[in-house]
Amino acid sequence: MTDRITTLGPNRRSVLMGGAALLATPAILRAQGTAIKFGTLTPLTGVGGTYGPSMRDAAVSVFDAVNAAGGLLGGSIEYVSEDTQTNPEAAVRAVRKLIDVDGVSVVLGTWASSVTTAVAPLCWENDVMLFCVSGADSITRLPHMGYIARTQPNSVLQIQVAGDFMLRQGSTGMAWIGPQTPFAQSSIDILAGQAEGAGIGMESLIYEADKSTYRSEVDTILRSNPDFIMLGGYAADSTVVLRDIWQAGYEGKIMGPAYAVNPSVLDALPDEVTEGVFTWEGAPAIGSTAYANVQAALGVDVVDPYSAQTYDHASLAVLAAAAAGDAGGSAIKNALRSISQGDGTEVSDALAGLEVLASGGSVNYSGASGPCDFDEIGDITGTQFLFNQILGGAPSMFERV
Amino acid sequence: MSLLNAENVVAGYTSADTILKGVSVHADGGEIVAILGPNGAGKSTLLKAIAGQLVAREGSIRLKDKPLTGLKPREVAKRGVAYVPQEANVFPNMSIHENLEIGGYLAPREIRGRISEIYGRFPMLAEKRKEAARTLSGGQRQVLAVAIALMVAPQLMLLDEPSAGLSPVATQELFETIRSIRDAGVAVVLVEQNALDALDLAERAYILTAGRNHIGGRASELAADKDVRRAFLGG
Amino acid sequence: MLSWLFSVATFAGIYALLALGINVIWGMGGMINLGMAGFFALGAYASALATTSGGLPIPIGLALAAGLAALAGGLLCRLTLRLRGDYLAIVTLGFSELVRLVAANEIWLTNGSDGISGVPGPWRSELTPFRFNVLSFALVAAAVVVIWALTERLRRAPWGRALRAIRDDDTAAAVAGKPIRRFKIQAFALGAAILGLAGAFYGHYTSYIAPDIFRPLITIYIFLALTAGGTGNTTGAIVGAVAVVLVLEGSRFLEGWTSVLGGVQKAALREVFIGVALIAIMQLRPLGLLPEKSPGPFLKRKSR
Amino acid sequence: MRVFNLRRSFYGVRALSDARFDVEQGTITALIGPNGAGKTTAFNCISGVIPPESGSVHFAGTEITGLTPDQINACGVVRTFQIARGFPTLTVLETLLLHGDDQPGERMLTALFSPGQARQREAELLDRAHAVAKRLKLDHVVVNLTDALSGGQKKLLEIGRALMAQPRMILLDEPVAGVNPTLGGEIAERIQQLNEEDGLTFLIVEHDMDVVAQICDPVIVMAEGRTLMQGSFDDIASDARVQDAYLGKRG
Amino acid sequence: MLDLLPQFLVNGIITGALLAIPTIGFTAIFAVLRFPNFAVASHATVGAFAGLVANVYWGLPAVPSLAFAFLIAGIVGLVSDEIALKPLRKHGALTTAIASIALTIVLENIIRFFFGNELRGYDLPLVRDTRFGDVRVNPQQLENLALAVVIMVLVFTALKYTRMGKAMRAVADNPGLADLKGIDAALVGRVVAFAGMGLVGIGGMLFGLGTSIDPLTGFRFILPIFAAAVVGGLGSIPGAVLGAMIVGVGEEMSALVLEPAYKSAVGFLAIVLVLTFRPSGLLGERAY
Repeated sequence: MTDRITTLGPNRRSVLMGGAALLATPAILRAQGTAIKFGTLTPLTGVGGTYGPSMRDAAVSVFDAVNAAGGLLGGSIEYVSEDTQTNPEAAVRAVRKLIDVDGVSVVLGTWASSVTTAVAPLCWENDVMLFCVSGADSITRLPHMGYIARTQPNSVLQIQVAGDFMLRQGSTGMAWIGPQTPFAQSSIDILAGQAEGAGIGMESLIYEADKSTYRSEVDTILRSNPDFIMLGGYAADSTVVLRDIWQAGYEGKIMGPAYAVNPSVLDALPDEVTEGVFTWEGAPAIGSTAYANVQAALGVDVVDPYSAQTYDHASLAVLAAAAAGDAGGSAIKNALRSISQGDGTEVSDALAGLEVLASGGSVNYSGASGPCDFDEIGDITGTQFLFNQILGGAPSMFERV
Repeated sequence: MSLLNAENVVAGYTSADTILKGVSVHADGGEIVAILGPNGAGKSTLLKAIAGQLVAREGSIRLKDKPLTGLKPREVAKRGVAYVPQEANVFPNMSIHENLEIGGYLAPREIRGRISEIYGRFPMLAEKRKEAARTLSGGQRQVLAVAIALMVAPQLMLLDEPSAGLSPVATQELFETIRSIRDAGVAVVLVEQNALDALDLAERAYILTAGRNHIGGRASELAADKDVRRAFLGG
Repeated sequence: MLSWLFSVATFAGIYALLALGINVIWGMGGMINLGMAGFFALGAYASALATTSGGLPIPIGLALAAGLAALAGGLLCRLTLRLRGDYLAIVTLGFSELVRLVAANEIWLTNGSDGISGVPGPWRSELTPFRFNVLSFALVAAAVVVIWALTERLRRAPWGRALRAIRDDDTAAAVAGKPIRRFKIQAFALGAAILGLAGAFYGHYTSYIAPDIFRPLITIYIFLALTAGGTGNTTGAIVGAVAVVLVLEGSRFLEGWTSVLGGVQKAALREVFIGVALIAIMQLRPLGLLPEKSPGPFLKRKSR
Repeated sequence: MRVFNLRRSFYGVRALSDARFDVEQGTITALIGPNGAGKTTAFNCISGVIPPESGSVHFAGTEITGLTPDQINACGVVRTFQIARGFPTLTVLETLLLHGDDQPGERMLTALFSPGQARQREAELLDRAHAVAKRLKLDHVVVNLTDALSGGQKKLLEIGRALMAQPRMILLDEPVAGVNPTLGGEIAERIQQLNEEDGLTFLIVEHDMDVVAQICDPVIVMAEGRTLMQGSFDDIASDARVQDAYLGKRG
Repeated sequence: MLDLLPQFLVNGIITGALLAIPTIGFTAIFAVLRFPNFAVASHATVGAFAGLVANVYWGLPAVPSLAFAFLIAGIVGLVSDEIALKPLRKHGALTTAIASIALTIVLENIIRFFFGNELRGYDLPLVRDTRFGDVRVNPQQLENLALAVVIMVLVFTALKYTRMGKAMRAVADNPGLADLKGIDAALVGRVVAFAGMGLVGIGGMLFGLGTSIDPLTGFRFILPIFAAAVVGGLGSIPGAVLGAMIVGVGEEMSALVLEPAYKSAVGFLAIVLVLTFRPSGLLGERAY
């Protein structure tokens, strides 16, 4: 049990004494340091590479800010970044290193559902808290004993909200087109149910990811003359599908998740292709301090949902550790809900929260991606949804639910 | 001094394997020299050594005083030595015309003239100029192989068993061609299995056994020699 | 730290099993099999399904994994018997992609791209993570030793000699009376069985499998491992696998020198390093760290 | 062995057209003819390396046409190659052992689980291999890779391979070509001895007429893919057609 | 579903024509250098990014950008071949092929190092499809098709009529004899590494024109390239075109009988089917 990180409390003296020696020893020997260690595990390469780098940067900005403001629990936060390669096999090896070598107590930012599912057991077995942005419903049903918190609304909820929206817009024939993902089939089932309830048609097609054209797929889906198409993929394939749908002369409405129809997609496609496309996401707190911080850290105007979420992961981890007075994984797990929800002072960034906690108050963190309240299995609750419409190549707010 | 002077050539494919154990051969412009001998005697190896495909470990090979030893095959070719291997001696998927063009690769300016010369000499090739070489019959293919070699106007032509697999008629026609090349002043060195035919064709001949010179001399004399008959028919 | 070392060693062991399997097919039999990930996946799924929805004990899962992979390997080999190396490479690559497509799309069987979680590991719930790592390592290491011993015996046996002869010149081997088809199919099936076994171990160790795991990248790592270790050399396969895992995992510690770079750039640099290291090994030791050696006659050691 | 009407073409060129001949049991039959006459193609068709387009091959009363090389080998017919085809990664000893017959260790399960059987057979074969190597003067190179042998040694190894299999009939493709005369004589003697003592039947393609005259009877002459004639060496040597075909026509 | 057949056929022909260009590059390299160069994936990406630099950063129109893509992918192909692969060729085709996979990892990540993972698009106007009866075609696609055809004609002309083209075919056809006739095989090897990878780079950009690009762009169509080359017969350039058409049309038409999620399986099925009857592909091993 020597390797298990059970106590990671403030131990200032050893930090000070060990400091000089630590500088001289290679990282591999510093494994069981007493510093506060957090790990980011985002997809820096592979299919998820579009999202992972800014997710990491957003999270890191929190740690840097906290360190600059005097650190956490009397020490400073050390963070380690590893790459999932968007591949569960590589991610398992990476998380092993984070847990066993670096001794992190928090892993944040896993994106692909398969990656999250793969690393989750290692986290809960080693008392490491895992924050993820994956959407698959199955994740929070794992026997994780509270060690998973997910800031992404689960896919059932997302699709229901989106389906309701499509019906509200007066759809008379829906269609869903997307690649094979953990939520492809459930998305289709939910939409089909809603369409049946409304007495309208619903067509669906699952295509193969990583193709450079989907013309024939689009032709197939358009045969049923839908007037509202939902995209089920990610950014790379959605670019292709949007272009192909537009070129096919489709005049109806389209909607896609904000992470798929994201700024880089809008950038890559001419404005007329994306004109009028609806997007939806768990409503970010635009205008909040947190949101502004992420905007500043990433140097962008529109923050993508995943980066907003990892920013919140980092803030939640910091605040939970501060509230518990202990940066260990189980302490953070236990303290999470005490700072994310409840009657405390509403704060929107980690620094403000730390101040409140230092003065003996309690906080309710509400971050860049929304209020960040979790139910007992770690799913986010009370999420509001933001519907945007792309106009002139940029999203503009359409509706908030 | 002859055009080709090969003295005491020692060569083999691997260091452990010496096939030529000291062979000397020379040839002059305007003569056909036949290299005969049982299989494995080193006849083809000798041609490869001259053409630069094998490096002679000992001995010297000179063309008009200039050493060929140690040159790469294409450098040997540049000096005017045209080697026609026994097999794979045409480009099967290219047309006859293109085969000839590649034959003249080293003398790009003269390609046009020489090709028309060759078409004049071998009307069969002219007729099939657009067809792929793989469609030719065995005899036609050998003619093409020789024609490819002629594209560089060689001083010395090395032919490795040109008649292998040919019908008697085709062989006779091919030999006619070789004679006409000889008559144009080219030195021809050929390796042959068809011993008496070869002796009939050649002015001089060398008989090799086990990697060494066995007998050499005027072809007509050798043809009458008992020793030669023994070498080939055991009688 | 220690726990990490055991876990890296366990991965190295699984890689070593994969390399041993490929060594039988490619190293000893001369048949390139870029479909490695497909057999790895077949084994992983067979054992995971047998032990989760099938409720069977793990050893039976392992046996099923090896058996199913062997069957698929034998069939694929039978189908591609006449193909030359480079064609075989591309056909087998296509095979593994087909397996992955089926795993992702046939949700009723494989749970689709959700993957199968909660694959049981031996005494996983009773042990601490550290002890589970040690146990897993011990089991995988034992499997590596057993498979090493079996394939090494085969390599030294007349069976391996005939297979090597077929690899070198199958016409001459046929004329020497060796039934080429039987040898090739046996070698392919045996190698595939080892790959399937590795897949089963992988699933039971990490407790989760999904189609994404079986992308061609892992095949690339194993081929590089075998080439680096010494194609055709049983021990070399293990050495190469360990070397590749060392490069893969060791490159994580390059971080320190690259602090000015962003996350993507570090990740990219790390992969560049991996690729360059592997090409360098191949150029410096083209026959591998441990080149293949002839085993000599199949006799008891003392009499040799 | 009875070979009847074998035909085979390559890329439109007919290498064999109606080759027919018989090889009587217990003989050393020579197959001669100029290059390109189809001798090696005939060998290939008989040994199953390439299937004939038509015609048939019978051995000891059984039809072996179209069988795979290993099946033909199992019938007791083995062959050598004209250009020695070594296995680059096998040593001489291993090559010889490889050709030993009836090695149970070539079955995968036997090799794995009852190695004793295989080892016992291996020991027998090893004795035989050493004896063969010694006889062929290869005993000093047994541990060398076959690739490192000289041309003559490779030739000897070809014969050694055939000897290891203990066949009923051996097809030899130019067994003495490229070998020095002394050794050639020894090889010929060895062939004769095997023929007399073990009753082995030989079919030999050879250009060395000394050897043919010395040990072969009858002799089959092929030209242009056909059998020209069959008879004793003296008959053949004095036949005008053969002289034409083999030595070439005069004038 | 059958009403879509003509449309799928047209889609297939266009896909096939695009696929043909990188396949020609791949198969030409195979014909001369005798190994399957798996690094085509990363070279397609290199071409796509080179085209992006020319088009987006420098504002060049499509055709000059394609030329730039050809040039850069060709240079990268030549240099990386000289450094990484050439020294390994003497150790056999498969060793080299495996090293080419490692090379792919290196090149992909060099691109990632400089360009990051973001999706990027070309600065080219999109237009809607034109309808011809039941069939719709995009002018951009027609342009791509025309480009593909022009490039194919250029390649065929170069191989047929230029000195280097003929030398290349000669080396592919009979390397030993080509050497005897004075053709410098090393030079031809360099030219083919350059031109082959250049074509792959053009292919990468042509595919990128319709989509967006990132460091993984090349991987998205590497399997169809291999399938097309094998179906047509490795090393045969007309075979590459034929194979690309079969795979392209096959993939698009597959929607009639197969779940679209199994599209890639078409390439595999085509390979197995063709190789069962012709182990060397449809057009065997003919270089031209």
